[in-house]
Amino acid sequence: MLKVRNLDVAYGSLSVLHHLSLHVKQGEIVTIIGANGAGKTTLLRTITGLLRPRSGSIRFREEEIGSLPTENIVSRGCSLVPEGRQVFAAMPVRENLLLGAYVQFKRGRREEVHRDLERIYGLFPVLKQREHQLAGTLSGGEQQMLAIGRALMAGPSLIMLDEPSMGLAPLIVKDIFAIVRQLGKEGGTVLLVEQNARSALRIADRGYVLENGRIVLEGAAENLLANREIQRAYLGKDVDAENK
Amino acid sequence: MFQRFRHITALAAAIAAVQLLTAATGKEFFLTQLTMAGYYTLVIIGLCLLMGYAGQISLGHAGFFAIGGYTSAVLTTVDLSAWKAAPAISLLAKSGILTGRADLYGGQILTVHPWAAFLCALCITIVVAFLIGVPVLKLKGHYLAMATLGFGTIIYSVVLATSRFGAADGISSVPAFPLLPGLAVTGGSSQRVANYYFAWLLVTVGMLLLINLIHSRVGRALRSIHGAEDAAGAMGVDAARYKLNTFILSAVYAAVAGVFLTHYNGGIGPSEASIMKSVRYVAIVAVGGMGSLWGTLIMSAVLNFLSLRGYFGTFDDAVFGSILIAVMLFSPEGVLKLDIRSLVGRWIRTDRKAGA
Amino acid sequence: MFLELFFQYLVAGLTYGTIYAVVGIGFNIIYNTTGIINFAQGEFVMLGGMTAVSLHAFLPLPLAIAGAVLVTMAVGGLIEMLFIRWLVKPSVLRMIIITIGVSILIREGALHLWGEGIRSLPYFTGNEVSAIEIGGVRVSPQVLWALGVAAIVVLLLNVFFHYTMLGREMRACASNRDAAALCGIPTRNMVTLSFVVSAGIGALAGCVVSPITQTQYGIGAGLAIKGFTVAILGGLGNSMAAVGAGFILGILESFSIWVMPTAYKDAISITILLAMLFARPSGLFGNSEAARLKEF
Amino acid sequence: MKRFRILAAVLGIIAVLSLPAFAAETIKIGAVLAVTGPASFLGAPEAKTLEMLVDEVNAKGGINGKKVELIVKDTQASPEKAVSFAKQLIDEDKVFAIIGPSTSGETMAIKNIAEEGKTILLSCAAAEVIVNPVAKYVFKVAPSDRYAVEMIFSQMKKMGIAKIGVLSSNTGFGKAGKEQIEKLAPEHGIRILVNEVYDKSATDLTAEATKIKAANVQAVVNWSIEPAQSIVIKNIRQIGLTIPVFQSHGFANIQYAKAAGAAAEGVLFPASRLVVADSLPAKHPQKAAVASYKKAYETRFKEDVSTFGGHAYDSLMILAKAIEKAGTDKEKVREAVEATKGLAGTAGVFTFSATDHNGLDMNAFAMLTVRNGRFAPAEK
Repeated sequence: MLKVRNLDVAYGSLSVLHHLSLHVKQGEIVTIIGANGAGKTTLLRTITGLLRPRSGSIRFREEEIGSLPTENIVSRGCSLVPEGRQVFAAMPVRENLLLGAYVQFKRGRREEVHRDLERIYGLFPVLKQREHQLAGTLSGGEQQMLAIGRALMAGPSLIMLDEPSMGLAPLIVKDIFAIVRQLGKEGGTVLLVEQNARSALRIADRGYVLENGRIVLEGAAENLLANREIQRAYLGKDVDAENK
Repeated sequence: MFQRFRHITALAAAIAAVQLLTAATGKEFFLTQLTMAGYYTLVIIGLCLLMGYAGQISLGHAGFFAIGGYTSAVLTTVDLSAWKAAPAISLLAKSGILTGRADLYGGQILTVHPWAAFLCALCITIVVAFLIGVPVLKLKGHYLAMATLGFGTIIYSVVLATSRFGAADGISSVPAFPLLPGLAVTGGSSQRVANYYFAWLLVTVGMLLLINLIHSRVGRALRSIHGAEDAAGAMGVDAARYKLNTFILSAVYAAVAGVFLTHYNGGIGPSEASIMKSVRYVAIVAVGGMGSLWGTLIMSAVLNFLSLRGYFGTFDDAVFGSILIAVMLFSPEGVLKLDIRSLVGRWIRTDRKAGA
Repeated sequence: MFLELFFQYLVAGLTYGTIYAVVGIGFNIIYNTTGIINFAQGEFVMLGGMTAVSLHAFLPLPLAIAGAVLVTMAVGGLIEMLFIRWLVKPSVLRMIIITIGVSILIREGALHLWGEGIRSLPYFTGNEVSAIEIGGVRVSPQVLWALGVAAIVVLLLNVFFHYTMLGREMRACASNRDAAALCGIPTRNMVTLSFVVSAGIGALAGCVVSPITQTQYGIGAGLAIKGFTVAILGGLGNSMAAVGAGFILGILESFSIWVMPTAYKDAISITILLAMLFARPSGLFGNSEAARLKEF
Repeated sequence: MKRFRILAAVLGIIAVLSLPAFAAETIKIGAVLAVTGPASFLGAPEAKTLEMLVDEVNAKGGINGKKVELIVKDTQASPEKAVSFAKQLIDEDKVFAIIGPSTSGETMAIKNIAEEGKTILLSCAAAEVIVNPVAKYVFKVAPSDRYAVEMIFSQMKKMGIAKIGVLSSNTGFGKAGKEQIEKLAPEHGIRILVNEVYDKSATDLTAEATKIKAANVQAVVNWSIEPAQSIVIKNIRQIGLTIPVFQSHGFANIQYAKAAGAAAEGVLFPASRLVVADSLPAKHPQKAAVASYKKAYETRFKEDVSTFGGHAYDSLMILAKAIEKAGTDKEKVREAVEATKGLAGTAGVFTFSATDHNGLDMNAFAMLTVRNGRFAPAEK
């Protein structure tokens, strides 16, 4: 479904991603783990057209999207839940969700939008309760749910999540990952970028490890979980966190 | 380390070369406009420090130019001979602060000596810049732009409303400013070459000062303020104080230019205090490159010279606007950073993107 | 007599305020979607007035105004497409300077197109001397027209931004451009649209105030400075606040004339406004959160 | 290295610019005018007039067989630009004489420069200080505000007015008029109860009008050249003031009367006879000058003639006559200008002398009013 080949991205003269290649197949949950500053967010922003690659190709459903503007990429079915949620703070929850459905409205699928809305409310009952509350007044976890809901409203065939667990309480993180897993079960394709490597690998089919802008390891999620080096470098902290 | 002195030397050489060239081609009258352009350049490099290095915009810098110019103009033209008998005045006259001279029509008048007026102008500028700077520099972004614009508006309307400042007519018959025996800042053609060198000497000294400042500890502090104020604060840089000092310094540059240009022109008018003038200063800094003192200096010299010579006739503003847009579109880092290849490439890419 | 005078000055202040407010509103629309202050806003006002006068030579007034609004909207859209649209992540200061350049070009263009002469539209109702008298206080009907149009524009804008999909999309752009793009919203079109809308509002403002202020090629800069002032003072991004700040500035000016020499009007009103700004650095009606978000 | 290249390029540009322009046996006349900017109401018609006249003169073979070369410099009403241009014209173009500037402030800024450069300056601005005290090379062709003010005051006397309100704009024109009003009012037994200066770009003046209303004056005098002068009479009438309104000679441009519409009716103002050229009796000395200028200007530029363009006309005519008489020696021409007698121009009949470099008297003005949207003599 998504094929990234030899991607190079730079901010000015500072090169961030080097010859990066990865792919996501239909119906997979793929996770990219890596430390702060490894280039995870840059990668997702480049795939969605918020950043321009210097070279390399990004193909989504067999179509080159590397030079398309963000809105066209989104309308082709590739959605991103951005880092730090980025909800429209001054608007009510419902409006946030409806804005997420922009591409659906444009296709004239009014009916589906309302069906999707009900589905999101089913997925995140708390959003239904807070339907008319301003998004900025929600708690962090609720905002994350809203951001995911908003991305789902576009009816994407691939949903990418950028650090959905960041800054959230462990209990809520659990909820969020449960939701992601459920999305996978329903046949959705997910690309999940996480620092919280253990939780991410537990729900993923495959994983990539990103270090300093390069993919250093890839493989089935269970293999990665069992990999010693990964355990040492990325999972140690998690163990402590989960024992708490 | 020595690179900056190489640049200063190059500037000095260029200044001399221009003079020799004009002398060789018999076009010495160009020096008149070059001198005036030099004074405006002094304002603009000061503003460049404030905008490019401390990251603070000022849409009211013409106000400081006017404070300098008007203070000097008023003090050196108001005739105090009627109060000659008053003890305070006679004391000042004896101490050399006041000076007698003949006016244009042969009458004898008693006015403040230009040097005293100059010091006075500096003091007023520093005080005003301090009083304005303290509250204004707490603001950011558009609010800062608005507040400095407001300051400029106040100065402009005060100048325009006060008959002591000549209201709309401004002040004329400002005397020469004696520098050394036989050398004075004045518009007379006999002193043209000397005045050209004096104006550009001020610019050179001003540059030297700024360059040293930028490369000093203060300069690093300024850059960190520009980068991120909160971070600078965390690093122990007293951002507010540095900003204020920079603001005052750039105000002083403007005021010094105002004083000398007023003596050179023999007068000053309210147009020197107008908002459009401030906007022009900001625009030239932007065209020259916000973080580039040299680019700013060159653009200021060229644009002011061309404008003062009236090369563009009634299209002066239109040409200026076009240059402004062109530079901002194609070389936002200033003219010195223009990179044609990447530019063309970018345009083609954008076109393709739009077409897709 | 005192009360009568008081209200007469108040009416004068409202007249000034209305003029400033209708210009200030335009600033907010572009600010809202792009985070930039468009200094060519005053030129939209001028263009609207001048075009309407030219069209009125052979069209009835309502059609001339509609035509002028459309022409100016086209100019606004064109400016965005030519000068702003294709820039990759321009800084705010760069865009501001571009708009200053654009304003100079429009002004010069108008000078060479229309000359330096003054024009004005006829009064919508009555003529140059007619006034409506309420208890000894007299007000020109055109002032009421301008007030009415300002009120309707603010109302329509509020409805547009809060109750239409397009309006919400523009607000989404304003609140977070990346997030809006991630919703599939074509953000660059929204920016173009904001230029079109604010050009239209500027032109409409130019038409309704034209009988009061008259129109000349250079009128834009002065209006832009006042409009910018009230847009900032109200608290950027809020049209209602701009109207409020417009009235405050107008009334301040008017009452300063009552007690002080007129010549110092600007100095006095701006000094008071600056004092207010220092006390509330995010604008009179703005919240400090919003002010901190947008910077150069 | 790059910077050296740029410096070199700059030097190169300067070198190219310094190439000599083609020289021919012409009479060079410089014009320093505010063609654009805030005083374009003055400068634009002045520049157009000069352009038209020089074409005319050259079509007839020039002055004494020499073509006239006109160099117009646009100051945008900035004194510093006027200074730069005046020096340029004198030092570099070696012009024979300078016409302009349009405003008093600019004229005062370059008065010294003309004196030092021994170049005739024919200012189109009105302020008394330009020629008082007299500077040898500086003349002015615009009638002094003093005569306009006296004319207004004598009209007031006839109407029994003793308490007035004064409004003026913050321009050189407004300031000069205000000063004359303040100076002459006591001599005419007139008291000024309100004396306000408004901004030249004012868009509404209701508050100023209210201040006038509150003062219970018998008449208002407004002194400006900007569009604000039409706005102010509208505002005065709108708030219900019915007292007589006097305007300065700056009102003598029909576009202001048109802009003020019904409010302009009955406004009284002194103006040169140019604006009522059509109704001037055939035997009037100025008839020929004003009629031909008005016709030529209005045919060529398709706009109404204004007295300011007339000042440029008068300047060039005075200069041309003097050159015809005295040849191309600057000093002799200066003397010839000073010796001009009984020359009928658009602003009046000029008679200069060593002590009078304005050459006009109160006769330059006639009291006009607006009747049915047209200028007409105040008394029938």
